[in-house]
Amino acid sequence: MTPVATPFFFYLLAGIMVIGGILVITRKNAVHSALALIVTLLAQAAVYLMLYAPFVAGVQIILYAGGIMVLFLFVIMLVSIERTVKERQFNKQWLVGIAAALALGGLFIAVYTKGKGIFPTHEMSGGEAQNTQIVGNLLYGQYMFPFEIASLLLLVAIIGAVVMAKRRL
Amino acid sequence: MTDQNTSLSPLDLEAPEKPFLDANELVINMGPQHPATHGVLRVILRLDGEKVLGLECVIGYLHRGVEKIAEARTYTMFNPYVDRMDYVAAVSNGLGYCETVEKLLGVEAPPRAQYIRVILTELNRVASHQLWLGTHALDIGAITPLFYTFRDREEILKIFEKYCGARLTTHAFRIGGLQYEAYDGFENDVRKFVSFVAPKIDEYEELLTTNRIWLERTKGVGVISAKDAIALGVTGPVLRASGVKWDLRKAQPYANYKNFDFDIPTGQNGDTYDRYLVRMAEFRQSLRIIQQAVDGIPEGPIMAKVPKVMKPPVGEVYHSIEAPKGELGYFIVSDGSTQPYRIRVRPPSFVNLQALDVMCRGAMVADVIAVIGTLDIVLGEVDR
Amino acid sequence: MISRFIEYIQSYLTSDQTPGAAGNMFWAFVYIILIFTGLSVAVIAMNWLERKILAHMQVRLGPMRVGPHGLLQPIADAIKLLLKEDIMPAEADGFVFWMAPLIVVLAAFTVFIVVPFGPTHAVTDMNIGILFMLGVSSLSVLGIVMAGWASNSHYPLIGALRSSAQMVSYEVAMGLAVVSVILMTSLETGTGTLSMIGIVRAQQTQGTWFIFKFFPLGLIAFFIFAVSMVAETNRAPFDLPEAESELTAGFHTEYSGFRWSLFFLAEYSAMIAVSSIAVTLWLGGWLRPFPNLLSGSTWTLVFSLFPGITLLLLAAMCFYSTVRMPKHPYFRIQTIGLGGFGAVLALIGLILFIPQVSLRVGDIYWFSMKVAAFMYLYIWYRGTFPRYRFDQLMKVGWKILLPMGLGILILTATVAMRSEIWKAISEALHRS
Amino acid sequence: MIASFKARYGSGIEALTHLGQNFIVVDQSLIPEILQILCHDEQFDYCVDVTAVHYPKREKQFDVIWVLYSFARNERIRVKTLIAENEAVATCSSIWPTANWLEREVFDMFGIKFDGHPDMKRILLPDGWKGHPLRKDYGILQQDNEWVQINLGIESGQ
Repeated sequence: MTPVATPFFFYLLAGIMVIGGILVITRKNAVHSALALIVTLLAQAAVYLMLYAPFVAGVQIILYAGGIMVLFLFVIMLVSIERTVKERQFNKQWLVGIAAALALGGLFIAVYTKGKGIFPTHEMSGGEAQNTQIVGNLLYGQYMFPFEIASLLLLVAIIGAVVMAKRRL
Repeated sequence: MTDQNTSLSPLDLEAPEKPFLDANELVINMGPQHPATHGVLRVILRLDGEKVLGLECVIGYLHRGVEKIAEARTYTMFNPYVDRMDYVAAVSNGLGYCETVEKLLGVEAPPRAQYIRVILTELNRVASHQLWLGTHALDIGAITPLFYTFRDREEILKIFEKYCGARLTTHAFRIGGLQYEAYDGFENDVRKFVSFVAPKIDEYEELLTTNRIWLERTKGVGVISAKDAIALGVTGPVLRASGVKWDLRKAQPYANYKNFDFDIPTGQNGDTYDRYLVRMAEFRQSLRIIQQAVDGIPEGPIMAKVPKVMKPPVGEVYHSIEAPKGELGYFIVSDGSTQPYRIRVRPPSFVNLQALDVMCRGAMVADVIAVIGTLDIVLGEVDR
Repeated sequence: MISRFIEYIQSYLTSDQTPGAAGNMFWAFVYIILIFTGLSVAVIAMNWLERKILAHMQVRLGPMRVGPHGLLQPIADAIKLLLKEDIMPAEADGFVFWMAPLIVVLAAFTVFIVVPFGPTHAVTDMNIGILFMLGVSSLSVLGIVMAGWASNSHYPLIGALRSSAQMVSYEVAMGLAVVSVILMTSLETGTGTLSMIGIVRAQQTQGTWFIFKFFPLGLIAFFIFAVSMVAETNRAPFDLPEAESELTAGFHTEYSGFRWSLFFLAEYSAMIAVSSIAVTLWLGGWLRPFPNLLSGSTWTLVFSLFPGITLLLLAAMCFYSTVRMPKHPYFRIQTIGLGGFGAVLALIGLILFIPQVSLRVGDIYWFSMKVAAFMYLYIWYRGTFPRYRFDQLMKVGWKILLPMGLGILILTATVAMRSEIWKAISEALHRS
Repeated sequence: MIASFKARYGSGIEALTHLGQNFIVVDQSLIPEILQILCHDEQFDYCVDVTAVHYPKREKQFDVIWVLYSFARNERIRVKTLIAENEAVATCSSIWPTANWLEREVFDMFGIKFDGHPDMKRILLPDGWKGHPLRKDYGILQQDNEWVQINLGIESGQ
C-alpha cells in the first residue's frame, strides 16, 4: 500500500511524542506522568510503523505500553498520591538539566550533520512484508552474541528480584 | 474510607507484621454493606497488598435489644421474639426458649409434641445448612449451588408454612408443647421430603466435594485447632470439624434426642473443607433423625398442663441446645412474676465470630470471605 | 465522477484480498461498520444467552418478562444504562476516570481489524496480525488500571492491582502458546507468518487444524491458550478483579450507567476477540470441518447447507415455543412477537440456501460457530467453577502454564526440525 | 471439688443447686483464683457465657455470672459473684479468650468494668453512646437522643 501524507503523520506523531515527553517530566502526579509516557511510547510505535518496521512496532506496544508501563503504574498506584503531590519536588537543578539537554541535542545535531552518510535514505530491501523475518535473521544470526548477553542480563535481574522478594515470603 | 471512630485496636498477633518494602498499609473497610458479609457485619482489614495483617470486627448494626425487650414482656409474649434472632433457624431458637421456660416451670412437653419438635427442628437444621452451603459457595465464587439449595430449602419452608402458617419466623412451639396439631399428611410430607432431598445432597456434593478449585480454596484455609476452638468457645460444626466429638444432642440430650440413633460427624484438620464435610454429613444425620422421628411419632396430647398465666417460681436456669450454628443457650432469671426478670441469650454466632481473627491471620482477602462464610454467622443473632 | 466512484467500489468485488490489502478505503470502512455493528449485536445476544443458559443450568428461567422469553431484555437493559445518571465520585481523578472506559473499549474493538472471518472477510491483513492482536488487547489492562486508580477508592484499587498482575502474567503463557503455533506455520513452506489469514492458510495447506498437529503438542498448546484466555478476559473462574463477593465489583465499582456499560461491552468483545484468536490459531479459522477428508462438490454442497439449516432450526424452536405460549390475552403480543422473530429467522435461513449467498457467507458461519462454542464454554465455566484465590491464580500462571508453554515450544521446535536434526547428527557421526 | 473449695476458702464460697443445676456463689475477691482453678485443675476448659443481672435495690447491685462447661466431665457449673456499682471484676479473658467479647458485652449492657481486659470498649452499641441499657433503671423506650441526633441526623429513633 502506498503511503499517504507521510510528512503530516510524521510531524503529528513527533509532536505528540514531544508533548508527551514534556508532560512526563512536568506533571506532579506520578500516574499522569506514566500515562503521558505511554502516549509517547504509542506514538513511537506508530513512527516505527511508518518506517516499515511493523514487528518492532508490535513489540513496542506489547512490551512497553502493555507490559512495562502497566508494572510501572502498578507500583505508582500503591504510593499515596496525596502525599507525593504535596511533597515539594526535590529536583530543583534546572540549570544542570537544561545544560545536559542542550549538550545531548548538540551531540545529535553534530552526528546528524557530520555523519549523514550512515543513515539509510532509501527503503529497506524486503520492506514491510519481510520485516519479521529480517529481524529474526539479524537477531539469531549477526547479533546472536549481544542478544544472548542481553538475555543473560535479564536472567541476573530476575534472580536478583527473586532473592530480594524471597527474603520475606 | 474509614471514619473517625475507626481506631484499630492493637491486635495480639504473635509477630507484628510489617508491610513489604515499606509499601503503604492498606486499611479496608469491608461492610457493613458488602455482598459477602452476610448482612451488616463490618470487618476492618489491614492489608499488605492481598495479605491480611490484622482484622477487627465491628458489630452491633442490627442490635435491637432483644434481652431488654424480654424484660417488658410476659414469657408467652416473648416467644415470637426469639425467632428474630437467628432468622434462618427460627425453630431451633423457639425450641431452646420453650425448653428453658419449661425447665423453670417444671413441666415437660408430652411425647407427641417432643417428636414433632424434633422433626421440625431437624428440618430447620437442614434448611439452615442449605442456606449456609449456598451462600458459602457463592462467596467462594460457585454461583450454581445457591440455586440448588434454595430450590430444596423451599420444600422445607412449604412444610413449615403448612404446619404453622409462617415460613421463616415460624413461632412453631409454645411453652409446654405445641399450639397446632400436625396437619393431615404432615408425616407423609416429611417422608416425601426426606426421600426427595437425600439425592439432592449428593448433587451438591457432586458440584463441590471433589471440585479442584473448591479444594484449593477451602483446604488449609481458616485452620483452627481443637485447643484454640475450645479456648475461643467455638461450638457447633466449627468445633466438630476441629476434631472434638461434641454435640449437645448427645452430650446432654434435650427434647427426646436420646431416643434417636445418629452419629456425630467430625473432621480432623479444622479447616474450611472439613467444616464443609462435617455440615454435609450433618445433612444426612439430620435426615436419619427425621426418618426415625416420623416413623416413631406417637399419638397423644400435644400440650402439657401449663397455667394460663405463667408465673415461674423464683430462680434462675441455664439451658442450651445444639442449634445449627452451635450451642444456643438461654439463661433466665425469674422473680416470680409474669415477666422474666432477665433473659440472657448465649448466641453461637456471636461467640464463633470471635474466632475470625485467629482463623484469618496471615491469610489473603479471599480467605477472609471464605472464613466468614464457613463460620455460618447470622447477624441477627450476633447483634440480637 | 460518480461512475469512477462506482467503479472504485466495484473494483473490490472481484478482488480476492481483504479491503485493507487491496487498498480500498470504502470497503474497509464498510467492513469496519459491519464488524462494529455485528459485534454489538453479538454482545447483546451474548448477554441474553448468558443469562438464559446460566439460568437453565441453575434450575431457573432467567429473563422472561421483556419480550417473549426475555428476548428484548438486553435492549431494555441498554436503555436503562443509557438513561441512568452518570456518577463520578467527587474525589476521583476526572480525566483518567473519563479516559479509562474509552481505552478499554477502543482496545477491545480495534483488535477486530485483523480478525479473519473469511479469506477476504477482514478489514485488513497485517503481517504482524497476531502480534497486533495480542499487543492491542494488552492495552486494555491500562484502561482497567486507570479505572481502578482514578476511582480513588480501595476496592477498585485492589481490583486493578489484581487484574494488572493477572493479565500481565497470563500474557506470558499465552504468548508462548501462540509462538508454538507460529513455528508450525513455517513447516511446509519454510517461512512462517504472523498474519492471521496466513495462519489459517497454513492450516489449509498442511491439511490439519493446528490443534491436531504433532498430537498432542498442538492440543496442549491450545489448552494453555484456552486457560490463559479465560484469565486474560477476567472471567470465572479467574474473575478475581471483579470478584463480587470480595471486592464488590472490582475495578468498576465506582462506575455506573453508560461508562459501566462500556466496560461491559469491552469485556464481552474481548471474550469474542480472544476466542477468535483461539479459533484462528488452532481450530482452522473459517475452514469448514474436514475440508480435505470430505472434499468434492457433494460435500461442499452439504456443508454449504449448514448455515441455512442452523437458522431454520432456530426458527423451528421459536415456532415450537410460540405454540407452547400460554393462551391468554396478556401474552398475545409476546406470542406474536416470538412468531415474528421465528419468521424472520426462517426467512434469513431460506436466503442462506441461495448458492451465491451461502458461498460468501459459509466462511463467516463456520468462524462464528467456532467462536460461539467458546462463548458457551465461558458460560459453562461460570456456572460450575468456584473462584481461584489470587496466589493460586498466580501459581497456575507461573508455575504450571509457563513451564508447560516453554516445554511445548521447545518440543514443537524439536519435532518440527527433527529431519534436520537427524541429518546433522548422522552427518556428524559419518564424519567422525 | 466443692468440698475442697470449701476447705480452702471457707465462707467465701457457697455451693448451691437449683433445678438440678449446680452453681457456686463466690466472693468477689476470690474470683480470679477460683476461675483459674476451675479452668486448669478442674477441667472446665470451655467458658460458655459471661453475663450479669442487675438488682437495683440490693446494696451490691450486680450479679456477674460465668457459665462454664467441662468436656472431660460433661458437666456444667455456674459461678456467680455479687458486685456493687463502679466496682470492677478481674477479667478472665486471659483464661478463656472467648471471654473477651462476652465481657465487652457485659460492659456495654451493664457498665461493669473488667480489670485487665485488653480492649474494654462497647461492642454492640456505638462508641459514644450514653447509658447501659440492660440496667433496670434504663427504660425500655429510652435511648441516647443526643447520639441519635448528632450521628443519624434524625429527631429520635423511636
